[in-house]
Order: sequence, then structure tokens, then C-alpha cells
Amino acid sequence: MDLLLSAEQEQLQTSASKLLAEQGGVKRMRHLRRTSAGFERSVHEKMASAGWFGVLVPPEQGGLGLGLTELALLLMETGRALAPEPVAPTAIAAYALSGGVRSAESSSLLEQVVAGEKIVSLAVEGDGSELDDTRASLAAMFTSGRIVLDGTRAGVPLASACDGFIVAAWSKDGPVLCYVSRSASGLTVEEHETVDGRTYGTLTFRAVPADHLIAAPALAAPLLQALYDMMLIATAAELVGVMSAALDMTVEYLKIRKQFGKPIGSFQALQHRAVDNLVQVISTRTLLFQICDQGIVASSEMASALKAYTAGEALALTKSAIQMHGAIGFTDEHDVGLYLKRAMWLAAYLGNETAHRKRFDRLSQFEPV
Amino acid sequence: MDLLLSAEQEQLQTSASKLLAEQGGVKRMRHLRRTSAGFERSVHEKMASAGWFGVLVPPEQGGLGLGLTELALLLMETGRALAPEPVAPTAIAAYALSGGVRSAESSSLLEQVVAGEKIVSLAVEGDGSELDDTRASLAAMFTSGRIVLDGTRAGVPLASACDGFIVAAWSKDGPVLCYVSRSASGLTVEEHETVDGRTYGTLTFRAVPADHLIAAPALAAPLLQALYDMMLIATAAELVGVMSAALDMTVEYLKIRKQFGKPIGSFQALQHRAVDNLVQVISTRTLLFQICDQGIVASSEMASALKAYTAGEALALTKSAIQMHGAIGFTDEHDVGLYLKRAMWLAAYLGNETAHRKRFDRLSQFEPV
Amino acid sequence: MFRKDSASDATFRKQVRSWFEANLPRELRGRTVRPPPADLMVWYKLLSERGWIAPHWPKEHGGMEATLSEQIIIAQELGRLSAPHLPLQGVNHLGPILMRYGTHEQKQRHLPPILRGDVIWAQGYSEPGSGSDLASLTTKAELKDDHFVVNGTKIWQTWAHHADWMFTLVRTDPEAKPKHAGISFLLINLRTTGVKTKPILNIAGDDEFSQVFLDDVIVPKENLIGPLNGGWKVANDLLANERLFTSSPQHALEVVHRITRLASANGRDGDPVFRDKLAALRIRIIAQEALFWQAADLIANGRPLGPASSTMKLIATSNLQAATDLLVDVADTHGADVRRQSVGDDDLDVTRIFLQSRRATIYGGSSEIQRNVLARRVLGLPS
Amino acid sequence: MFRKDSASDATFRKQVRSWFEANLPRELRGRTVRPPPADLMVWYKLLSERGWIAPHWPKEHGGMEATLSEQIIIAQELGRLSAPHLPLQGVNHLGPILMRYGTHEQKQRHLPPILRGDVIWAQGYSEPGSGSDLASLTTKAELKDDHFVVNGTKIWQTWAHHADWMFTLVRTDPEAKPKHAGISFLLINLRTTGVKTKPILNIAGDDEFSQVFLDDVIVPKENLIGPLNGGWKVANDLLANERLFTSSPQHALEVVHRITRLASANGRDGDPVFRDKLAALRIRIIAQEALFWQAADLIANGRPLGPASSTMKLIATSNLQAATDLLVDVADTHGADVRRQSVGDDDLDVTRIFLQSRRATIYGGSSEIQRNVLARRVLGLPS
Repeated sequence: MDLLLSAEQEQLQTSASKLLAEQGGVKRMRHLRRTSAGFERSVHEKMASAGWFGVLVPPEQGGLGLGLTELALLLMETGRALAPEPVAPTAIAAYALSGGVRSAESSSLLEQVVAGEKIVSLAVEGDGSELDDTRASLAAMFTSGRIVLDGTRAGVPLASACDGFIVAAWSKDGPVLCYVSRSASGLTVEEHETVDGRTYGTLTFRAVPADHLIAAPALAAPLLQALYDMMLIATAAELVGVMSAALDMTVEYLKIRKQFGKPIGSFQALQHRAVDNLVQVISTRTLLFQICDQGIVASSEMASALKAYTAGEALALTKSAIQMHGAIGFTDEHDVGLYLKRAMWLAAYLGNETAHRKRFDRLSQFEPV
Repeated sequence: MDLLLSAEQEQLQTSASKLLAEQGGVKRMRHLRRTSAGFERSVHEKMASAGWFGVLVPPEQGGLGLGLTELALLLMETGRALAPEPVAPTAIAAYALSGGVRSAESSSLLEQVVAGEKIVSLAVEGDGSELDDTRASLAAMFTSGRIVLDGTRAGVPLASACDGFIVAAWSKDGPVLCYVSRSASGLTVEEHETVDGRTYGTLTFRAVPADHLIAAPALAAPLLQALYDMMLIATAAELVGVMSAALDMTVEYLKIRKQFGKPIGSFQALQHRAVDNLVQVISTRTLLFQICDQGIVASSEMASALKAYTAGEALALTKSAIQMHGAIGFTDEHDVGLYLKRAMWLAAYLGNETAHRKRFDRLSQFEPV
Repeated sequence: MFRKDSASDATFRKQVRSWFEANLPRELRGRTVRPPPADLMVWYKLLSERGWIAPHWPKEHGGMEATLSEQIIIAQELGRLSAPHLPLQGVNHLGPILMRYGTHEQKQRHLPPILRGDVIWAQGYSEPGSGSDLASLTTKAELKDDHFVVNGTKIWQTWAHHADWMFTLVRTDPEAKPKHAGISFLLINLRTTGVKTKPILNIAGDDEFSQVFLDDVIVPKENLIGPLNGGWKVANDLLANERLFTSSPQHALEVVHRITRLASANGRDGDPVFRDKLAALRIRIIAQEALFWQAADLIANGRPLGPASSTMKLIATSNLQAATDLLVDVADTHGADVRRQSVGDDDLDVTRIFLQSRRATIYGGSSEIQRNVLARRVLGLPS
Repeated sequence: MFRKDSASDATFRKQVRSWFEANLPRELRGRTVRPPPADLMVWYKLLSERGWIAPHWPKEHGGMEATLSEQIIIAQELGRLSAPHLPLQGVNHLGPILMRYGTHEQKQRHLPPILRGDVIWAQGYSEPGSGSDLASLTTKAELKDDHFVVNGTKIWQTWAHHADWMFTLVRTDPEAKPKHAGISFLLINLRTTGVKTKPILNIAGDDEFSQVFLDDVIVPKENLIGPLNGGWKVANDLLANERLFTSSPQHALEVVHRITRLASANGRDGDPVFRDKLAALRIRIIAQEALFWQAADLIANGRPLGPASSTMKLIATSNLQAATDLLVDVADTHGADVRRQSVGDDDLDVTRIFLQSRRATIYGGSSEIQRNVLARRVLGLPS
């Protein structure tokens, strides 16, 4: 409504929306809650067929060669449908592979990831208070031509259900990125359930040999920074989708639900609250698109501003949506609660509003016009 | 309406309200803005006749021997009428004199203060960031039986127009309180205009001999703490009065002003905002009374909690009052703006919400039930 | 904070605390999900045997006839051990109503089983179409000779699927104007033919609520409380004072306790930004305490609480939610974990506490309804 | 933040900046109170002579025909020097209206004096009884032969007591339904017999506003713009795009600039609590910048802004007020001082900035009205 999308972008969005609706929309997610995988490989493959995971991969490497805006559009739809597939990690993992060293292993893995044959997650999150500081918890040693990893990585989406990880670790020369199979010896995954019925994992590496290198220090440092910021933006995009679906659902309910002989949406106090939520959707979405528009490598400062702003607004909006639904909104059987819970996870993932406000403050310099 | 006042307390409040209305209410304050004294001696004397300045002074020293609740009631009315007389400083100065060393000078001064013949202000505020730390800026030396002061004191209400000051200073043995005439040699007053059209002063002492001692260190330390906290509570009481008058005025306007063929007070969004303001009045007033109820020496922690809470709520409420008045509320000719401006000064005086939240945090220990 | 115990209250608190510590089963402490009725009623009956299940009931009906401050002490001490919420609809709601409006026979029949914990009661006011606009309820009770025939459905009953009886509001005069003049207060045995109950999970996954379906249910006329078509007053008369306990600062303080434990475990307690937020929250709760104690004084002095209960509810619920917001904030990247966040012996259960606190501004008269009440009744704003 | 100047824009900015720095009188910079017209119009005429007073006007009418980004650059560079607000009602409001709705004669007569600064215009829409409900206005203009006779009063005109002419909305059909169908757009020379103006001080003590009294004022028929009874559309048609500039993030950023200067002067800039608040504010303003640039793109692409202008106004005004709140907060015990709070060369004038920002959510369609508009037009909620 207030975007400047190209016809191609609009079409991408529409087809993504259609694909997810055909799989069952929010109902599907409801059934997948607290199941062991948490998502469906078959749907993941359909997404792959639609080109989702190659969105950031250059055409010459088998991708669509599009940009952050297109990734954001896919993720907004993912958020709207609460689709549990690891869309963001997979698409960003593919970007990492396409941007790392060209090796036979990398190329083959990239091909499989883009085709949806292998599911690769990202293990790049530092400790909660350090955010993007990868130094802290995972060490990489080059031993007789192999990379061996020791330490931990937290916050890995759907860790138990994927085939491998892009792992960031710290070597004596600086950060490295490498690929580690889920089945690598010495690697254990501790699973944590999240409030929205999915899981994420903490990986513990005990002398784990990496499958292959993706980026050595000189390349890894900027790439890693880009991956982290891209994930922040991706998370924000999914949050924007969550927000807009929760608002739509709420506005519909305000039109239908009657009390005191009138639709409750005719009461000005609720109208104004819904408008404040509309403003939140418009402003987060616009900020998202404008940041995506700056190109594939956004500034860390802006990525943190976006994550902080979207996390805060999404929690406020989804709480407001529950309140406007009243008693029915407080039940498990109504979908609106699923949106609040998804917002809780996305808001917390990779650091919450408070954390990213602090990162923004650290990174940014105020310069008036 | 939701208080547990005694009949005597209610009568005190009613007569205070009547006295101020007879002097001209808010109109009077409007005319006194930006005049040199900023208040009227004649009104100050009428307040004295009604016993206001002896409210905290024991009957045997010529006062009413009442407590903080009664002081708060007088100050709420002062706030409601925006009366510019230094009610709180005078009444608290009288308390200081009655609680200090008994000397002929003190007794005579106390008598004059209670009678409204002499106007004494308080110069006990530390530096903005130190709040109640008096050490920083004013030194006292005992020299051949006299006290000599060097340094500064800030935030002294109506400093140019009063006859003298109760001054807190720091001697080598600890804090002292003493009395200094306005005309003391070496004392200069720098006046600052405040947004509500009054003044406060910064006093500079250059080898100023104090008129007489009020309290030496052993007594001065607790007395000074009590004075400071009492002033916080007094400021909060005046803020509560300001808030309740601004709310009353706004609710009246909502009932009278018509737009779209209806009183604007029938629009639910404005109703709910007015209710939120009502809740602010009730909760600040209740907190005030419950703290006053704890006795004349309240805890510093509670005094800061009250100042922080009331300052924040008062600014929010008076801004909301302007907004609900619309265009007319943005003019100088409407009284509602005077309440916002008075709230700004009272909120800033002795440290604002942020400052007192910090002091509260420093002083308080959280102990769950 | 505002009140120190009197000497006798201090003695009472000591007594209560040591008995609770000795008798409250450890596995019932700190639960954020309702334990099954069988486990819970053990504690109910222990309290009942001790004579403490109904602090506010008069002695003639088997209560403690406790002073208000003693009642508050009991609530505080239960909170201190994070005792589980008991099904107290009978003790807290129906009991006082029966004492005021019940006949001698009704009191004799229903009060003792409530006290002993032999009967669990549910409250059946809301309906799917009647939430905030309760007076529009449509569950119909037709009086035929010596009984009513009841048809309709009730929803949002706490635990009706585990309850034996329900006290409820039914429409006995469909023509009445205003609508609330055609409502009666009825007791329905949930074991009667034609009654069906269905549990409803809340957003935190707890089977807190039920829906009750009533299909040609025969209810003896003797189960009518108060006059026919006079049920509105019966149900609403005693609401304001009950709100004292639901608006207690203790609920928010318990969350603050979780916040401080979590913050000291994860190091946030040294962060000035966190300390500022915590101080702001604690100051707001102090203001709430002031309101609470003033209301307690009013009640103790026999004065009506009136619309002040709406003010208290608005403040209490917004403080509770501000507290659970801060709890999630402090948990940072773990703010969406459902694994138990243990700090020492404590299970902090951040997400469930946060989700459950959504209830506060919706149930018992939503915040919107409270604001409407205050706009009309206190500010006198036009409709 | 979001946009870097293109090469040609960078050149333009450099040119504008150096000319402003050389030509804007120093005594007109950083003023928080409107200087007297005589002082102000010197700067107006300088800009006019340079050809920069009407960046958005087409060249045929003497404007710059600047691109939108050039217009934004001019506004930014004026803000950078804290240039005073000029009486631009003629340039910004009336000019575009005349260009779209005026006859050839009307354009010829009125546009050149606006451009030269020979005539100051006031906008006369609001009335004492018609603020948010503007369509209910009652100032009456009766058409008699070749002239209107106007009676009524207009209020909240910016500086009408210093203006020469007023463009206004008057009621020409008292019977019309809906009410806005009976309104016409009229130009009134304020030197005409029967016109009186009275200044009104705003809350910050500035003579910003006026009330205009119209008593049997004769207005030639040729002063009617657009069709008789068609004034509503004339007045509202171009509003949305104008809001782009009133919703510019620059206003809040200028306050942020004051905040950071004050904080570095009084030491707060090292306080983590302050830094957190400032970061929150700056992030909000970044989101506002995103909206602003997107809106600019829409306008540059010839697409209508529509209700998005209401969204922008809500965000812009709440950010501005959040910024002035923080300014007062940082000033702490000096937050109510009117003495100039100087930091280096700067006059921070905390209280006046704070008070003046109250205007934002009231004028130009209050926040309440914006929310009503969005509820109806975007969300489609029922009335």
C-alpha cells in the first residue's frame, strides 16, 4: 500500500503467500508445534523449488541473484503464515557459501542447499551479552590441514533437524567460517524448546573436525559481520510479517465482534489503539524496506536499529492484539496468541530490543544534518 | 473522595482553599508573573495569620503542632491556586528553627517566621548531580566564635525577595545549619527566571558571617536530611495540587466544548485519556498521603520515590491537559498552560524524575514480602 | 513498606508462616501451571482443617473472622512460598453472597461443603456473546412449577470441568428493560443431566478455563439465590471489596522477585539501564501499595470502596504487565525459552509468567470497561 | 542517513550552504521567538532575489522548479543554520492552490507579490467553534451582485496581525448537506473596512497567532478561487504533499542536536541511562526518516501520499515531543529555567522548545483527528 515495489517484487510476494497458503497456512504450524522436527522437509523442498534459498545467490552460482528486499518479502510472508521452515538461516547460509572460498565442497553444498536437499543452519551467534563477538566461545585450530573446533555456539535455529551448520569460530589469525555436518564426531546438540513450540540448539564441539573451510580470516571477518547483520534484518522482516498478520486478524475481529449492540471496532478507544498498531506496522515495514534498499551489505548500526525497533514494536503490537481480542485472545485455540509467541522468540533471538539499542549506541555516531 | 481525612484536616483544607480564592486565585498569580518580588507580602501575612507557617512547629513554640499531612493539604491548595508565596520553604524553615538549638536568636526568628513578619527561604540544595550531598559547594569555618561561609548554594526559591536563609554548609566536623540574613555582607544573589514567571536564586558566599547557628553537626546531620526529604514531599504535594486542578479544568472543558455536534467529552478516546489522568491524580495523592502518614521524618527512599513518581506523572498529566484543550490550551491566555509551566518547575526543583529514581535506587534495598 | 505489623499481627504472621512452611507440600510450591485437582485439594483440606481456608468468613459459618490485616498477612505468606492458586470461587465469591442473600436452608446446605473442600464451585457469568456487555446474556431459565429449565452456554469458567457446582446468572425475563433487570442468580449442579463441560487451554497451555453447555437442564427452584430477576445486584454487590485482593501489589512484587533473581544470576543487576527500569517499576508498585493500604483502611472502616476499585485494578494490572515485560527484557536471548530457567532452587518460567499476565487486563472487567466506568461514574463525562 | 546526495545534489548542497552561510544574517539564526516582520522580511527578500524563495514553484511563475531532493536540501540547510521560520503561507499554501485553481488574472495578480515578499498572507480556516470539526465553520459570505459580504471571525491564523491578505474558507450555502458542500475559498484583503485583527500569545510567549474579526466586509467576487461552494476541495487537495515537509525528521533531529550539546556540557553524555534513552529516540527518528524518504519517493514518482501523510504526522509529532521531553530531562534541575542555557555559541532555550512542541499534536489536524482518519480510511472501521 505504501511501498515502491517493482512488479517483479510484488509477484514474488504474491507467489510466496500463495505457496504458504497452499501448504495449510497457520493451521499447519499449529500442528507442527512441539513435534520433533518442528517443520516439514516437503515444504522446505517446495520453497527451494520456488527459488527461495537462492534469492541472494548470484545466477552464475545457481541462484536468483536478487537482494535483501526480495529476501525480506519472502520472510514477511513466512512470518505472516508462521511457517516453521528455516527460511532465513537457509537463504543466508547459501549466501555465505556463495561468498566464501570457491571449492568443490562449497559448490556442491551450495547446490544442495539451494535445491533444498540439504538443510544448513547458522551457528554464528556469540554469547548473549556479546552479540556479534564470536571470539568468546568457540576456538578453531588448524591441525594437519584440518580445522578442529572446540567450544560452544548458542542460538542455532532448529539445530537438531538440520543436516549441518555454517559455523563461525575464532582461530589465532582471526575468525573463520567452516561447514560442520550435524553428524560430525564430537558434536553434541542440546535442544531448547521455545515458547512458540519450536526448538533451537546449543552446539558443543569437542575436538570436532570441520568438513571444510568456507572463509579464512581475511574474508571471514567482513563476511561474518554481513551474515550477522543480515540475520538481524531477516529476523526483523519475519517480525514485520507477524505484526501485519496480527493486525489484520485484529481489525477483522473488531469489525465482527459485537458488544453493547455495536461492533467493538466502532468504539473510538479501540479504533485509536488499532491505528497506533497500524502505524507500528507501517513504520517498521518502511524502515525494513529502506534499509534493504541500501544494498546487500547493510551497516551494523542500521541493522541493530532495525532489530531493536522492530522487536519492541512487535511485542507491543501482538500484546495489543491479544487485548483487543479479549477472552478469546487469551486461549490457546485462537491463532492470535501464536503470533504473540512467535514475536517473543523473534524479539529475543540474536538479542532483544535493549541489547540492540546498546549495540546501536556503541556503533553509531550522532551527526546532525 | 478516597481519603481518610479527619474532620479537622478537611476543615483545614477547605479554609486554605477559601483563603486563596479570596486573594484572587489563579488570576492573581497571572498578574504576579515576572514581577520583581513575584509574590505578595500581604497574602503571605494572611497565610501566617491562618497558622500555615507554624503547622509543623510544636504548640509550646507557638505553632499548630500538626504533621506532614496537614502541610501537604496546605500545599495541595497552594498548587491548585498556583499561589506564588513561598509556603513550603517558610513552613519548613520554621520546622528547622523549632528543631535546632534553642537560642534567643532562634526563638525570636521562629516567632517572626510563624507570624509572617520575616520570610525565610531554604538554601540546602546540593549540586544537581549530588542532590542531598551538601559537602560539595559550601564550606563553614568557625572563626573566633562566629561561623563564616564560603561557597555557593543553588536552587533557592524566591531568593531575592526574602529576608534571610536557612543555610546548610559543611564544617570540618560535619554539616551545620545556620541563619544568614539576605543583607549579610559578602552575600550575593544571582536570580534566575523560571518558566512559570517566578525566580529562584544562586547564592554566592564570600566570607559571609552567619547570623547565628541553628544546628551543629550532631544535630544538623539528621535535621538536614529531614529538611531535604520534607522539601521533596512538600514539592510533591504542590504537584498533586497542580495536577488535580489541571484535571478538573480539563474535565470541565470536555463537558462544555462541542465538536461534531457533541461535547468532546463524549468521545471515548478522550474519556479514556481523562481517566488515565484521573488515575494519576488518585495514585500520586494516595502515595503522598500514605507517606505523610508515616510521620514527620519520612524515609529518604520514600521521599525520592514520591518525588520521582509525582514529577513524571505531573508532566504527563499537564501535557495531556493541554492536548485535550486543543488550540486554546496552546495560548498564553488560557490558565491550563500555567499549570504545565508550574509542573515543569516543581518537577525540576531539587532534582527531576530521573535524578530521584537514581537516588531511590541508591538508597533502597529490594526485599520481597 | 507502608505498614509494619502491629504486635498481635506480628505474632499472627509468625504463626502462619511457620505453619505454612511446615505444611505446604513442597511439590505444590512455585508452580506456574495449575496442578491436578487431586493434588491441589490436599492442600485445600489441610488449610480447612487448620481453620484457615476462609479467613474472612464469620465464625458462625466456620470462618476465621480474621481482621483485614490478618487476611492480608495470610495472602502475603501464601505468596511468599508461591503457594498454588486454589479453586476458591466458593469461599471468596459464593460464600459471602449466600451469607447475605441466601435463605437459612441454602446456607446450611452449601456453606459447610465449601469450607471442607468437598465441593468445587465454578462461576458462570460470561457467555460467548456476552463478555464486557454481561447484561446481554441469553442463557435462558424458564420457571415451570417448582423448577427452572435452563438452556444456553457459559464460557470462561475457571476449572468448571473439574467443578461440581456452578453459580451462574441466567435470563429469567427476556423482555426486561433495562436488560439487567431480567437476570437471576442460580446454582446448578454440574452432575445434572444435560450439562456438558469442555476444558479450554489458555495461552500459556494451562487448562484454566471451561465452557459449559446447558441443554434442558432441570434446576430446582430452591437453587435460586435472592429474588427472581434480582440476580444482577446479587452478583455485583460484593465485587468491589473482593477486588482488594486481586489488586494486591503482591502479584507484581512476586514478579519483581523473579526479576531480581534472574538479574543477579545473569549479571544484569549491575547494568545502570536495568537498575533504572527496575527502580521505575518498583516506584510504581510503591504507589500501588499506597492505594492498596488506603483501600484496606476504607474497608476496615466499613466505608464503600466504590469506583476506587476500578482505579486499583487499572494500576495493579498495568504494573503486573510492566513487571512481566521487564522479566522478559532481562532474560534477553532467553526471553522465549520454555525450558525452566533455574536460578538456585527457583524455577523462573519467564514465558509462562509473561503470557499469564495477559489475563489481568481482560478478565474481571477489562481495562476498557474500567475506564468506561470511571469516565461515567467519577468524571461524569457524557455518553 | 538513508540517502547520500547524488553528484549533482552534492554540488547543489554545497552551493546552497555557502550562500546561506554568507547571507543569512547572524542575528536571525537560532531564534526561538519569531523576530519582528521588518527583520524577517529582509531575509525573505534576499532569498527571493536569489531565486530560492519558492523552490517548488514552476519556472513560469518565477519558481526554481527544484527537484524534490533539492527542496529537501534547501530545507535541511536552512535547518542546519537554525534559520528563522518565514511567513510562507503564500509560497507554500496559496501559491500551489492558485496555480491549480486560479484564473489567469488571479495568478497574474497574486503570485508575483508573494514571490517578491511584498505581501504577507495568512491562512484563515479555523474558527472559535470550528477546530477539529472544520466543516462546521460559520463565517458567512453572502453573494450580492459583484461582491461578497463577509461576517464572522477566524482564529489561529499565524501572524495575521502582521499580514496583508488572508485566504480563507467561508460559508456560502448555510443549507448545504453535507456541511462541507456549502463552503467557498475566498481571498480577503486585511486592509479592507470592517476587518480587525488581534494577536494571541502562544504558551511560549510568542505572538504566533491572531484572531481576525470580519464585520460586513466587502470582498469583490473576483477574489473567489475555484467554484462557488467548491472551497473544501480547493483547500484540501494539496494538503497531503505539504505534510511531507511538516513531518520532516529534521525538526526532531534539531532537538537531538540540542540534547547532545547539553548532555556533553553537563556530563550526562557518559550516563548509560541517558545513552539508552537517546538511542531509543534516535532509532525512532531513523524509522521516521525511512518514512520520510519513502514518501518523498512516492511524491517524486507522482503517486499520491494519501492517508500515509496521517501516519507520518503522528510519528513526526510524537518523536518531536519525545525529543523535547528528553531535552527537559537532561536539563534536570535547570529544566524550568528560562535564562538562556548557553553551551558555547548555542542558546539551548530548553523550556521554549519544549512548550512550542506542544503545538505539533494540536495544529494541522490533531493527533486524534489523524487517528480517526486512519481508522476510517485505512482500517475501514465502522463509525
